[in-house]
Amino acid sequence: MPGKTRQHISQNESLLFEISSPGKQGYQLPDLDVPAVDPAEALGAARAEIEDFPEVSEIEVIRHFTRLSSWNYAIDLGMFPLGSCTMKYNPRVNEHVARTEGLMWAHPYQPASLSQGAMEVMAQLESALAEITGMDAVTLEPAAGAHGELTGVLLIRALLEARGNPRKRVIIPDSAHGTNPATAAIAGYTVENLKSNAEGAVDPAELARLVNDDTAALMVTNPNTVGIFEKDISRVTEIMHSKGALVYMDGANMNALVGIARPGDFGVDVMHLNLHKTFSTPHGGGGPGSGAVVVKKHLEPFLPFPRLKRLADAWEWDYDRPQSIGKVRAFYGNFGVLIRALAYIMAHGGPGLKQATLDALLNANYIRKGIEGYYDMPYTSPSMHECVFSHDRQAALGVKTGDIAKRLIDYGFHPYTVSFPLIVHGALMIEPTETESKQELDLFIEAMIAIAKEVETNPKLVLDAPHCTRTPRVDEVLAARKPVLRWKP
Amino acid sequence: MPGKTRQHISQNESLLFEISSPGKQGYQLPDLDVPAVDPAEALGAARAEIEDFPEVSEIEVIRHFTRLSSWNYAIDLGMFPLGSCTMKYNPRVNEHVARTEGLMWAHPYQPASLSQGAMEVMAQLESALAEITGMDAVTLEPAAGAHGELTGVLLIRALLEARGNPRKRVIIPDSAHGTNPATAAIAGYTVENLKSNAEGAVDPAELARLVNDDTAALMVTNPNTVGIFEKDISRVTEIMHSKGALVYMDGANMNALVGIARPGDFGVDVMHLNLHKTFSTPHGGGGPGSGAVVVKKHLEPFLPFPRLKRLADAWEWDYDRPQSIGKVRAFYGNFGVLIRALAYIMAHGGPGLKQATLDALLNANYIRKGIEGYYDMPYTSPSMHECVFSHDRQAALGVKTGDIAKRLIDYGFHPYTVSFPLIVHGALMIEPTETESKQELDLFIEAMIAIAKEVETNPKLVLDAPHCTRTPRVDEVLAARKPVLRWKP
Amino acid sequence: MLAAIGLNSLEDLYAHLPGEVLLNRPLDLPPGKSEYEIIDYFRRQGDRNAVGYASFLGAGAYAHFRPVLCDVVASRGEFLTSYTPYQAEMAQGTLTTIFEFQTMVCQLTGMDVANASMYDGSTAAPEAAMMAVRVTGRHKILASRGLHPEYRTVLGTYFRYEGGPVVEFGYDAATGQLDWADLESKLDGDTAAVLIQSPNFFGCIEDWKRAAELAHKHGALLVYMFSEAVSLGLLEPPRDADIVAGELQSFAHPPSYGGPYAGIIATREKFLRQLPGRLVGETKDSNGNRAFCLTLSTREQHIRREKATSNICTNQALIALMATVFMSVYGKEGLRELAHQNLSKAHYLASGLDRRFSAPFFNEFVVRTNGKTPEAINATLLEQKIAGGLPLGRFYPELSDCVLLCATEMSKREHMDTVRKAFL
Amino acid sequence: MLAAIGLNSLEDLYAHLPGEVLLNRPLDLPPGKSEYEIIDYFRRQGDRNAVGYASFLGAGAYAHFRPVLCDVVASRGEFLTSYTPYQAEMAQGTLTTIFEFQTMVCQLTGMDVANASMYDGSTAAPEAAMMAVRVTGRHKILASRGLHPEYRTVLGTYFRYEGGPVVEFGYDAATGQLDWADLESKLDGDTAAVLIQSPNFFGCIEDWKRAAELAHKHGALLVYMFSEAVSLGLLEPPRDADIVAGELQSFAHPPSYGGPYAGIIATREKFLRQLPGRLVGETKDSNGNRAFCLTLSTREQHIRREKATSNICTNQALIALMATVFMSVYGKEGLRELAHQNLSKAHYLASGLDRRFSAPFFNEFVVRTNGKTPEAINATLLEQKIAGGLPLGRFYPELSDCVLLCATEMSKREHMDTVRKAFL
Ligand SMILES: Cc1ncc(COP(=O)(O)O)c(C=O)c1O
Ligand SMILES: Cc1ncc(COP(=O)(O)O)c(C=O)c1O
Repeated sequence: MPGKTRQHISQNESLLFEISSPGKQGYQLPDLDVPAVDPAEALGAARAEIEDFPEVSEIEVIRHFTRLSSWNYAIDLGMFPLGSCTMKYNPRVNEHVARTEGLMWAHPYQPASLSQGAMEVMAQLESALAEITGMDAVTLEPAAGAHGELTGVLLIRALLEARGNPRKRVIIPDSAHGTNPATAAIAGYTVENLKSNAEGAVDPAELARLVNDDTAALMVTNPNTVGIFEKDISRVTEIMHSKGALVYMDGANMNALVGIARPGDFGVDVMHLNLHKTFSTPHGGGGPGSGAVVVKKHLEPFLPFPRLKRLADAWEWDYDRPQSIGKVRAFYGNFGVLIRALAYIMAHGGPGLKQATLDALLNANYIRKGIEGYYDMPYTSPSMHECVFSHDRQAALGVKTGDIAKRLIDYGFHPYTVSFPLIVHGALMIEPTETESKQELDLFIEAMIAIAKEVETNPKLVLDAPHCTRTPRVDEVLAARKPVLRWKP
Repeated sequence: MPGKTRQHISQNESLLFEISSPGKQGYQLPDLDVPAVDPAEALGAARAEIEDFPEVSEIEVIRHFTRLSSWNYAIDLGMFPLGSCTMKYNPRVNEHVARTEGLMWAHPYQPASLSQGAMEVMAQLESALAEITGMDAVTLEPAAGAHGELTGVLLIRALLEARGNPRKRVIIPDSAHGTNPATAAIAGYTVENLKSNAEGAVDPAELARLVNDDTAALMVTNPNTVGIFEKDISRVTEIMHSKGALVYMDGANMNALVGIARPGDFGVDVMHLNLHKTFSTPHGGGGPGSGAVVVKKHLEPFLPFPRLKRLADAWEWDYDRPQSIGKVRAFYGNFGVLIRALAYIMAHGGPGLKQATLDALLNANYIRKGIEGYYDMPYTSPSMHECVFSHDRQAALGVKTGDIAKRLIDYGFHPYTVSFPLIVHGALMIEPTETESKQELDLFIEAMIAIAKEVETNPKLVLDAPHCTRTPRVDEVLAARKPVLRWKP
Repeated sequence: MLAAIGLNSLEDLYAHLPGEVLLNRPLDLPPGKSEYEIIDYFRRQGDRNAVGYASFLGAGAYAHFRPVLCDVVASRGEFLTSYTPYQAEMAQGTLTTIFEFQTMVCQLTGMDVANASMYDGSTAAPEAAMMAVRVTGRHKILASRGLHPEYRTVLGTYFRYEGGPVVEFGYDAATGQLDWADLESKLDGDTAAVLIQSPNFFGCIEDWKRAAELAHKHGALLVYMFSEAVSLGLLEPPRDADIVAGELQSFAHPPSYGGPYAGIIATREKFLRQLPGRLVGETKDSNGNRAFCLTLSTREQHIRREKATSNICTNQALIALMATVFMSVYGKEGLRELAHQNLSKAHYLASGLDRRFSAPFFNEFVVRTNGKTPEAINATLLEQKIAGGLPLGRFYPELSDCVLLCATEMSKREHMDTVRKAFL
Repeated sequence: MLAAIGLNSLEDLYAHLPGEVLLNRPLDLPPGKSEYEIIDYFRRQGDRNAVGYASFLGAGAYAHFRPVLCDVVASRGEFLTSYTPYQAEMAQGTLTTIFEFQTMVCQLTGMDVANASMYDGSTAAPEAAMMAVRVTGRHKILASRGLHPEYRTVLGTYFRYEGGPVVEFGYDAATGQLDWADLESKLDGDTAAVLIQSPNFFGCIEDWKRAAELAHKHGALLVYMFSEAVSLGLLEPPRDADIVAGELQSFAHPPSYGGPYAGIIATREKFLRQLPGRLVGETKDSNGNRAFCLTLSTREQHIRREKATSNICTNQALIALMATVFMSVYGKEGLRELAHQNLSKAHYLASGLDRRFSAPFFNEFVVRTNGKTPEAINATLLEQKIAGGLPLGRFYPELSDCVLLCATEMSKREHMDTVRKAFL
């Protein structure tokens, strides 16, 4: 029986397996309207039972998950300034329309004649994303950003192969997200590290030095992971193209550009979008997302199949794509996520999308201004949608970015992104997004300043944080030292 | 700006009016597809604005109410043993079906030909309630229990009037719920108090002494408010009937009888049911409910109109009810609540409903057994669905039922019903309902015993409770002394 | 568990009941059904109702768009499955929202205090009238024939034994507003209250300033009622009224075949002690922080019993919460724009039609059917999946050639054109 | 705010961007729409799809009943709008549910460890294969033709540059199960893994014990895949497999036109370090109470970069949560009964039809159309609002006269009778 180790019940929710006891049920099935078949007979062997599987009542299920949910922080509770993650408000109307009966119950193999609505939704989204990025063609198949990266690099490889030589290397700035190199490796490329310059940006000279006939592509993030727009981006793409190499852009930071600049206009050949960032689909504790990939015309023939094809009066799926890299995922992509992204685009419209971008820039720069007197800034070029600080000043007093992050929890905020990008030693990466109000931003700035002072006056307070959560500092080292990855009786 | 008076943001949510600032918007309307009309012109005078009305963004709305919700306790978080309130699990499928498009958007005045589904639902519920109570006819019009009481007493009055004399007095046991006397008064009757006997029950002899030709009815609750079945109920109803008076039964405690005994079988003429208790429709922080009234044949002609009438192949509303008391509410009742109640009845079915009753009795008696050694029991007859204790033993040490209730909060439970019924001095009225697991009951018993001991060893701990809530003891006296009932700038 | 309480079988739990009261057969109800079957059943019943029809029915139940957030908030278990907030320490969520509700109702109506809700608009009428009786010590109630007919019926039911008559006064055959002469002629020294509705049942805006003057001249209270809450987004708040009572269904709740809805009662500070229903007040917790709790319950049945201001206990809290979210989403600007769209759509719908009354109207109005019968017109509309207006003959025999039409922000122009054609 | 940062206009915020990159025109997208219009739009698109059709399509996407609680839980903002639980102190809710998910996946599959989810079943195939390559140091992958055709295509896409070939082995023309001779002939010293699916694409149950023996004999790993998770309610857990990978869509997620779904990978303790994706582990907080956190992230891209076990970052957490609730609601008994209903319905549907394969099947099977074409049969069914089975010619030319039919607990007897008639 789950004892009250701590007084309040919300202070010690047991695991389902501990609540479970034989015979309890939370379900009821309709009476079987056909003859019951004997499993052993029909299947040869049938399992006796699912050992240790939970047995709980319906009210226990709802209580268990409701109580557990109360241990979470979320956008619905407050600001979530994770740099590079674009944690913006997730409009609830998107959840509503994603549950439209005719869409949610559509089977991927049902006849095209009964799928026109679903295809229309995807077609609308494809053209909107093409317009927003200034690219020519779109695939909605990838399930997330990293998946989109893989798709993009495979597209590049396919094109180069078609040109006669897939080449060997992909250049990636040392500021890039880990998925970039991990992806290049899966696509069979060796990764060449590009050192960022004093502004944390790509150095055209350095790049020119690296590129040669073995270089397949550059994977660049713009704005980059220190929140700075690559001012030499046009030069950069020229350099690559002049060597017959291509430019992949990691679009995770697209929230800084929508409506003001388009990668297609500054030489990018292919990029992915994180619909679960820029286009507000909820992260859901880690997913699902969608990593739509947009490309220039020359890469279109290689896109994953099937492709939407417009007939005289209907949509159909075109599988006849001889040059395609194949499929990166079964069916057509995370359709439910695509619905939400289109709903977001429809709600904002052209002007609204640009306004959102401007507000995102405004909020990031407002925070930068508010706290730059208290934290070191490794790169001082103008910030776009996020601003990155380092803990150097605090580390000198023994307090690291991770500690400041934990203390921020006490002030009611989710921490910023900790120690990414790697080029910043002890990074504090802050992205407020456009959906935060000035009131919330001011509270955040207040908190950051208060903590900076605490670091000077009472570092222990910060080092031992958080103090206000039901769960104090969690021992991650212990977890990794002897992994317990499942409950056992 | 809402300051962080307490560190964690969840510790000090501001009022909407304090978050508000000019120009913020959470809505968007479609473009007007017709010519805009000038309000002042069309209406004569139009208001300038709604003074001080909030202006907030969508994300602020969701955060405000999500944060506020985290200050609530609810069935979904744990046991809610409020005696007389039957706080059982509210199945979520009921919420789902109540939002069925064709039902939720049905307009009360749409043609009968387009309302057959809604009428069918009501007809099904009426017949199920008649079968469960053993009565002949049902009205679903009353919006809650008290409303049902009024309907019932008006029915009695109408019948007596039709018989030539409405009579003057309604007899109500001193153990009755406050709505009983309040209702009788609205119906123009004077209330005569019936003293309960040593078992907290109706004393037939005492009753016989009171009844006379001026007596219109007895309002009896069975099981009564101390959770005891009125064993002389048949005798009691005989006494009333022999004097030409009627018997109204308060059905708030019907959760103790469904499937095992029917008021219609022991002489009750009319009663109400709290569908938001016995039939699991959610209380929603205080409502909505439904107070369906069931009657014997002789009261049927007086029921509120309209009545469902079965034609050859369809339902219709019958307004031609010359003897009807009229209407107690516009339209036909709290339809959305009726859907939920029918869904509950369908899910359980006949056998399931009886099982629920048995489990409710079992749980109540299990608790009684578990704590009767620690708290005084004013009435020792067998308990039905709830058990009532008094604080006498604890009061002797200066701790009252209200204090014990507050301390219970620290143990993660909502308190029992405090100081009702009035015949028990310092009552602790405990109704667990059938949907609580043994584990939850054991935790509750544990807590009650622990508190009983605290009262002896450390009364102050109990007197100052709760200690674990974000809001400690709230000053209700101050609130009443100078009422502040609205926010002002 | 049985063993723990010393019983052998579940049946022993009620063995002490007298044999003659026991039901010695199973309930005659079918066995339990699964979620799947239950959803299926109600889906089928819903499909037997009007699905996919455009509707021009109002008359006390309005089809307004429901911002998604209203259901999102009201579906949270912490609100949905909690009880009346008697235990303030674990109910600050509900208490705070009710306090906000009371405040917004006051802001909308121009009153000083509002309660936490009544059953609906129709029961708010007798509650307001009984309140006026308590305040004035008088007994007669004057109710306008422009007040919703069903509200008047409910008023009559409640008042049959209140000792005072409910007298109706008429409407002006030309304007559709109340008949001043008739009202004045019926006002007397025993009149406790004058009940008017604005927009009234015909959609006509009433002159509450003049009605207040008249009522007050005779020492009676003016009760201002409304069934279409959206109108408050544009109409002058009835500041001179003594009690404002009405229906909030328009704020986030669908027509739902007539309920559950939510009634409100608001009044002036000085009548506070006579207000029925629950009230939430601001106070402090033992740390000195702001907190809220139920208050002034000495007015209520559980304390005052037969002397209570009302017998109401359970109210419509969750519907009131939805309305609170609705008001928050729309806010100051939005509610006004919403009202303006209703106004504009209704006037578009009315253009060219033969309006029966001349008074200004909000989103409902009465039209003559000229030759055709209301039923015939509605029949033709039904064929085009449109539920037409309400034929008035049922409530007003003298208006049997008239239909009450309603347009809201959800009314689409093409449907309105179809309706207009049907009348020409 | 602009003033605070010393700017005059919002445009100044990006004034530092090089002119040539700027978009000097508005985006060519329509203006913003209201909630009402957006709901209306998707409603119309949905209505252009199949609505109210009974469906007998399976083939990797299954229509199972979704207990209401799954959406209730997944709709709670605390889960829906939270990020990957990197900050354990404020994410114990998500972390605990993932730990429960990992546990239940192990219980279902008979494996020791499971990760927090993959994109879907199709991408789980290459992830499992790449894992096998890392474990064995070998390069060749053998994939059964009974593995979902789209899974095989995805496998091929991922492996094109992995240095090793993906070789397919056939199925037994009579039984529909894998062709043992063909498999054996292709197994060799460079074979990293053998991928089979059970029930396979034809619905046939494979003999994983024998497949495991065979693979192990050659030092290869056996990867057991599934696309219909409900089958695990009745089938023997594939204990002898080295990796179990599959698709959990059947657990609470609707077909949703192909996604989002949720893939899983489970394996034996000893291969833990090669497992891709996120893992939640148990640990303690500084008070010594049990707590959970993400762990072993040294396998992952954000630490290991190009040497990571996978490039996956965002996964399918919310879908996994729905599946967790689904598994909790059904529980030990329910999942078995659910599987049993699927089994029984499918066998009822199959009775009398000309099954193409003889092997035992779960809730899918292949039938010959004898004379008629699959398309013709489906056309007649469509007229009766039934979406028939999947014509197999598209994926298996040799089976162009065959249809893959699927029945679940949602299949109604009368519809099944209609389908059967269409084949006779
Ligand atoms: C810069 C950057 N690139 C790529 C990714 C990977 O995207 P996803 O997590 O959707 O796979 C992320 C997300 O964390 C990111 O921040
Ligand atoms: C015994 C009893 N009678 C009547 C009522 C009144 O019912 P309602 O609150 O639905 O008006 C209640 C509910 O509190 C009750 O417990």
